[in-house]
Amino acid sequence: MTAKSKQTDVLRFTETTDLTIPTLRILDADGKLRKNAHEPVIDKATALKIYENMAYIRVLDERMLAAQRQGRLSFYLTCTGEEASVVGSIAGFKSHDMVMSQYREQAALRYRGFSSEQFMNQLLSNDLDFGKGRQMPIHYGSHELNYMTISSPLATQIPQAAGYAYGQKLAGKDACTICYFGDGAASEGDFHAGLNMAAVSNCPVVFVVRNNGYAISTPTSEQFAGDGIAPRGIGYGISSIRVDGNDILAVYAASVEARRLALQTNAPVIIETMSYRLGAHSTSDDPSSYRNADEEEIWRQKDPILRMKKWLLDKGWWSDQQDHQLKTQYKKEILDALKSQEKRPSPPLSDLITDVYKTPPLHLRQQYTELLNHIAKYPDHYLPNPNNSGHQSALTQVN
Amino acid sequence: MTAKSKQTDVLRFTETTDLTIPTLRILDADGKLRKNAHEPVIDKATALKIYENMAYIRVLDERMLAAQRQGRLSFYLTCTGEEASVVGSIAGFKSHDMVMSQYREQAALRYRGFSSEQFMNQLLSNDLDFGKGRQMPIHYGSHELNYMTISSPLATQIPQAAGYAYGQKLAGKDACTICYFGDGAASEGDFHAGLNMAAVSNCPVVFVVRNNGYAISTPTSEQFAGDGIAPRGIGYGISSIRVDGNDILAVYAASVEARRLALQTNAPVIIETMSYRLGAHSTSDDPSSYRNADEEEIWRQKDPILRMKKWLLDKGWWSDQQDHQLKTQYKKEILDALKSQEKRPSPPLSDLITDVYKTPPLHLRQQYTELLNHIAKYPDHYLPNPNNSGHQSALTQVN
Amino acid sequence: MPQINLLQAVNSALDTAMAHDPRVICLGQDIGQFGGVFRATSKLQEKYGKQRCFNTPITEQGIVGFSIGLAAQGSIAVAEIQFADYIFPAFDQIVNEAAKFRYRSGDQFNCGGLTIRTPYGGGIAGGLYHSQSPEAYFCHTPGLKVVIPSTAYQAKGLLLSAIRDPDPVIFFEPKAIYRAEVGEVPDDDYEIPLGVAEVVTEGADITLVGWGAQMHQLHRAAKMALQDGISCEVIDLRTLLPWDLETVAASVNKTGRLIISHEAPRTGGFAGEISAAVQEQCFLSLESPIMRVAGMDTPFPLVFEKEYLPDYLKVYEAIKQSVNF
Amino acid sequence: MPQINLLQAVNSALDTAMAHDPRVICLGQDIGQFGGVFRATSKLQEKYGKQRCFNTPITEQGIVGFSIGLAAQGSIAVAEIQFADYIFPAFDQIVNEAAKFRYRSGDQFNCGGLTIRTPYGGGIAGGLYHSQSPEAYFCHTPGLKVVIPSTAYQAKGLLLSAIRDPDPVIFFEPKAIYRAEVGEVPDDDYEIPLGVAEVVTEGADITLVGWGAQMHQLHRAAKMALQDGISCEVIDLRTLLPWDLETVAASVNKTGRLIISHEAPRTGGFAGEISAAVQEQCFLSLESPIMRVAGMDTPFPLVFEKEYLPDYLKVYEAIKQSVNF
Ligand SMILES: Cc1ncc(C[n+]2csc(CCOP(=O)(O)OP(=O)(O)O)c2C)c(N)n1
Ligand SMILES: Cc1ncc(C[n+]2csc(CCOP(=O)(O)OP(=O)(O)O)c2C)c(N)n1
Ligand SMILES: [Mg+2]
Ligand SMILES: [Mg+2]
Repeated sequence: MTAKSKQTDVLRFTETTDLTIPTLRILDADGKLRKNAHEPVIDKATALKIYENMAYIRVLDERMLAAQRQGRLSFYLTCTGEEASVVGSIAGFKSHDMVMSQYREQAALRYRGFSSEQFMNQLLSNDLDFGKGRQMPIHYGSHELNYMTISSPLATQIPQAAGYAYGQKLAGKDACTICYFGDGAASEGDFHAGLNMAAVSNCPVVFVVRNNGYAISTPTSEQFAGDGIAPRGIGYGISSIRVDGNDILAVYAASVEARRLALQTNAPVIIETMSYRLGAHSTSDDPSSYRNADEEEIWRQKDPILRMKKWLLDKGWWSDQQDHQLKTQYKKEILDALKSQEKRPSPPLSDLITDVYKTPPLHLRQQYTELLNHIAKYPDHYLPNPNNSGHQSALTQVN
Repeated sequence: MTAKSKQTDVLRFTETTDLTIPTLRILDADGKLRKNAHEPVIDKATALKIYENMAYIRVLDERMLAAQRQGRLSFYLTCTGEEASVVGSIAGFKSHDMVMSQYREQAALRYRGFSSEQFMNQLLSNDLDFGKGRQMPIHYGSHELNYMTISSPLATQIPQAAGYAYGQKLAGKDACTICYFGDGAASEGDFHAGLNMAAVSNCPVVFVVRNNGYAISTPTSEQFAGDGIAPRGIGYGISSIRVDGNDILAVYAASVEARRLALQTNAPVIIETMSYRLGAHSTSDDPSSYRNADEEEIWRQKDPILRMKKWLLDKGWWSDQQDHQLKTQYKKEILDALKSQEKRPSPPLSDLITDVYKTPPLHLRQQYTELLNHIAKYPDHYLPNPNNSGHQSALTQVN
Repeated sequence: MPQINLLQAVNSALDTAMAHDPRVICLGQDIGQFGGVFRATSKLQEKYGKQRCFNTPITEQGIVGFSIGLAAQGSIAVAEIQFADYIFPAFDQIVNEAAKFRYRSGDQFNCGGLTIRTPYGGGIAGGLYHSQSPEAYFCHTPGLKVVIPSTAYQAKGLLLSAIRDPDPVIFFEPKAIYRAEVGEVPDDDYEIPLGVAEVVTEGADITLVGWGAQMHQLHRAAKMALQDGISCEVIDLRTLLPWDLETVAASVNKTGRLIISHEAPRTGGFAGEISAAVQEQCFLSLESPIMRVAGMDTPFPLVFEKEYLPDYLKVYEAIKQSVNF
Repeated sequence: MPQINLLQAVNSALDTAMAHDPRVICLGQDIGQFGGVFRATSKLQEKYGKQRCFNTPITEQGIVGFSIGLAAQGSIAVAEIQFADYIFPAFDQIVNEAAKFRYRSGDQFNCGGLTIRTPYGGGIAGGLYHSQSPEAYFCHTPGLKVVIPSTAYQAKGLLLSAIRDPDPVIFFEPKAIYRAEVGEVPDDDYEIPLGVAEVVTEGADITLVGWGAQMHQLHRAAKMALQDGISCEVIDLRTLLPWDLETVAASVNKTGRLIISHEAPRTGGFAGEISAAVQEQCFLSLESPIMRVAGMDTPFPLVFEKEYLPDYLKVYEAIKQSVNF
């Protein structure tokens, strides 16, 4: 049925090697422009905003990891090593574009303006958590910032992002959706469903696949036999690009162009960022049992933040002193926020039954009344401590 | 993380057109060998067996369509136009290879030796139906012939076929699995799951995708935006080939080679057969409301059976007289079988509760006893007529 | 008022919804030009264009996921699943995503604009995969609403309510009576409130509860029982989640007896929930055990469909058994 | 006999099964070298090789579909779903395929060699997606068996039975007590029959029925009640499908009272089925309404997990209510 296919007399199987997708790289390991590479148009303010965001997230991740070890948080998950993949991409979009992410993209949320207090509110499940203390730490979301609340089931956001983008198109908004996911999530059926539907129904959505080499303990070699994720896009009829995920300029340039393409052609675009999950999967994980330290070390040398810093220093847009100041300031900001927000109370008990439906139906109101009566009999036994650190999790041992 | 990918300085999206998979064609429209094409090694007996099977299925489909119109069957579904895709492929395999099919591959079952009576038993849900009258017509299966019982949910057999093949490999059988499905079924999440798992766990399974242009009323242009199914294989790291599905030699040659490759490399292979569903989707469907007759006519001209017949005549392996005789004989064989098998009774009522579990548990035995007691009160109201044509289906109006 | 069948009533509801609100979008397999395998979406693409009524690829998880996204964006998505038997690939999107979307976000986001329509039930010689009644799975899922009409009038009014309801709704259409069930249906827009059962026939001796095509079996059994002098109160649940326990309990407190009937297999079916809840509320009023007349605990069979299904004769026998307890 | 915990007992069962039968294959996310996120498959890859114990891609529908095929071929497939909350993408493969495989083929083919293991339940501050108890969905599915252990001893014996059972089994592991639940477990091979409940404590006044981690709440509540002079008969269902109605009914006929408890949301939960069925069998013996102590009808919350869950205090209050009815 396809008119595109030419006839051949030769019995030959097409192999994976018949399609290789190159990796875009603009900055070399030392933060210098590569020989034939074009520096993307980027003004100083944007460049610094990007850098500052990456630096912020590195500090946040370090501090929260420590806080988790101290028992002040039940769970945490870092973006370490992948900051350029996330910040470089989100910077290519507009603030009215919708973000539908997996869970390792806190840098994108920060880029949109999420405050340290807001991070803490969610991580601590306090009364100011937008999610009303219902989800585990790191399941952020912000309506104001067009950042869809994260859900744990992997890849479910992929077909949803296609639908969201279709709605944006129909509503005539000059906006698209940016959908993040990982190399592991791309194995789910929802990946296939979402990409195919996005392509065939012409949805302006940009899929950013963070190929970071691992899904918990599973290396990509046990996740798929193909050459990463980008070649799959070709099968769906989607324009696809692979970039060095540790090269901020490559990610940024591809993202700006991807957004333009998505909106101009009303079609999905794939960006595969090649990087590495430098830390553990989460605070529940210990990678030493499934990968060796040498491998980690190689990637530690490719730190995307350092690489960008070198470029900024070269450009004269940044100094070591500024750098030091910034990090100190972030550290203080974050620790202050942690301290202040962990004193806040839990959300009200009534939040247990709201938002299941827009209006709580009778049976839920009855169950709530019964609960109140029951708690009244054992007031000491129930209700969270005002100090949320009571919420320690057996998940510290798992995912 | 992928070592295969080269670095590039140039921001360029890879497009669908960067990978085009040609269509293998060996016979031209007149059944002549194409100029540079190699005729696959095929002996006369095999060639005739293939041809006879295609002819048989054409007659079966015509007769059963008529029988359905007469109300003797509740439902039927033809393979018309796609006989070469199915017979050409199955002929490339061994009888101990497992077949896991969709529902339009009755020709493969016949090739394995399913008798006219056995077809009728299933279509009529009589006491000799291997499926014990439980599934709708066309849901064949034969343990003896290594033909997995068909199930209606689309694409579910795809990951199952991968697992089946993995089991064959582990058990050290010199056997593979052949898995059929359609262009529409390839949109299901199970397609993605099955192909990816087959590739990454090295399963000797050959996927034969019948790209026949439609999924019920939905043309492939509304099913996907890419260039058919074969290019998707490249994304999974699977050797893939596209063939003219109306060219018996192309399908056969590709299939023989695919089997060899699958078993030799312990890896999946994809064959996409390009053809056309000449008839309605099923007896519940009327294509005139969604496609025009001209399109059908173009494809009717490409009849794969006729094309093979010309080649056989040219080779001196077949004559028009033999052809006529064969069709008359098949017609009689099939109508005789219909007549004799429709006189047979339904399966015993006890089959209602067997095989839910290997041994019926207590609650099912109790429910059965209750049913018997109930039926005893209203003996005229229950139990199928000995003549199964009573089972008329509102599905005649639907799928 | 015109007499139309249940299928036409569904079509009329979709037409009405699309005409009144440009945000309403219909999507599903073969629902475009073809109008769906049952023709429930007949002419909608012609009227409202390909953007608002379109064919999807064959991926139920994709259809529902896409529709959740659409609804989250602000559209009103009405997704068709071709047969309820094929809703299971979408189970995760429905149960883990749609049902929990508002809750998990603290009401920052919701997909209340989502309605999933799907033909369900037996009686059409469809065997294992064109006959199932999977409503109980969804009734165990907080965050969803589950609605099932039994008449043409209900079909239009309930579907319009479902489409406009601020929560995700699964709307099961009893396909066995798509054409057989005919009644007066206003051309106009009207809604029937969700969550409210309908006492279709008042009675004194025993309460019969059901939904969908099963209502016709209940009515027929009630008529037979009346010949024996047994007066049945027949209740059509209409909404299964959240369901109208008050109406059912009030009836059982009056009659002292209850039979619930559904096509789905007995074990784990929704009759169990109704029985348990009514027993909790009406313990002292009950004069005989609450009974369930349901499908058998097997996959849905083909040749023995008639024997398998809970028909009016089985309900009638249960009525006698309950009354003579 | 060594004292090991429930998790180690699971590991021991898998080890035993793999050692005794080369056809046993374990697969799932991160179960290979890593040994699973809970370490239930620890050392199995090392012992039995990558072919027989391997990581899969992240696709639950693929894992189950692949395992069905494996089982149909003659292998014995033991698939791990990392958390029960993530079993839903596999729902179609489980409910439409595995459950109906033997039936639809007229016993020509079967996938009885399939066992799906998955950690389930709350109590670990896991919120919506690391806490669910989805057993009721599967209990409404003829063709499946559903098994849930509550002790280390049970875990090994039931899992070995499940793996060798000729029907597909879903084996839910109560992860909250993976490590807390410690007991004597034989090193040897042994099986505990499926479909048979265990009367753990005999009693006279009221019957308490539960499974999994909830058993500990029941035992604790029973102890409190005993202080008040109420003697509870505590029954561990162990197999939920097919479940042992006889044992439960015999108990209720003796005690006249019944409480069923589970973590899953109340509406549509499996307690409804038990309540309905027992009520049908024991109507005249019942001295008070059968009660259900269950999770609330919301998604599983994080901060209010303790309030949400049906704990021993809620069970204890229900016991008093039932006895004082
Ligand atoms: C449907 C589903 N299955 C399994 C999990 C458990 N899980 C959480 S994260 C994860 C790995 C995901 O890997 P990847 O997509 O590569 O993202 P990364 O962690 O590398 O950023 C798994 C298996 C889940 N959350 N959802
Ligand atoms: C999971 C599922 N969804 C929907 C259907 C209904 N259905 C039956 S056949 C069919 C079309 C399949 O098209 P294709 O795979 O191209 O096969 P063809 O009929 O063209 O041979 C559909 C949608 C189904 N059987 N299973
Ligand atoms: Mg990853
Ligand atoms: Mg097709």
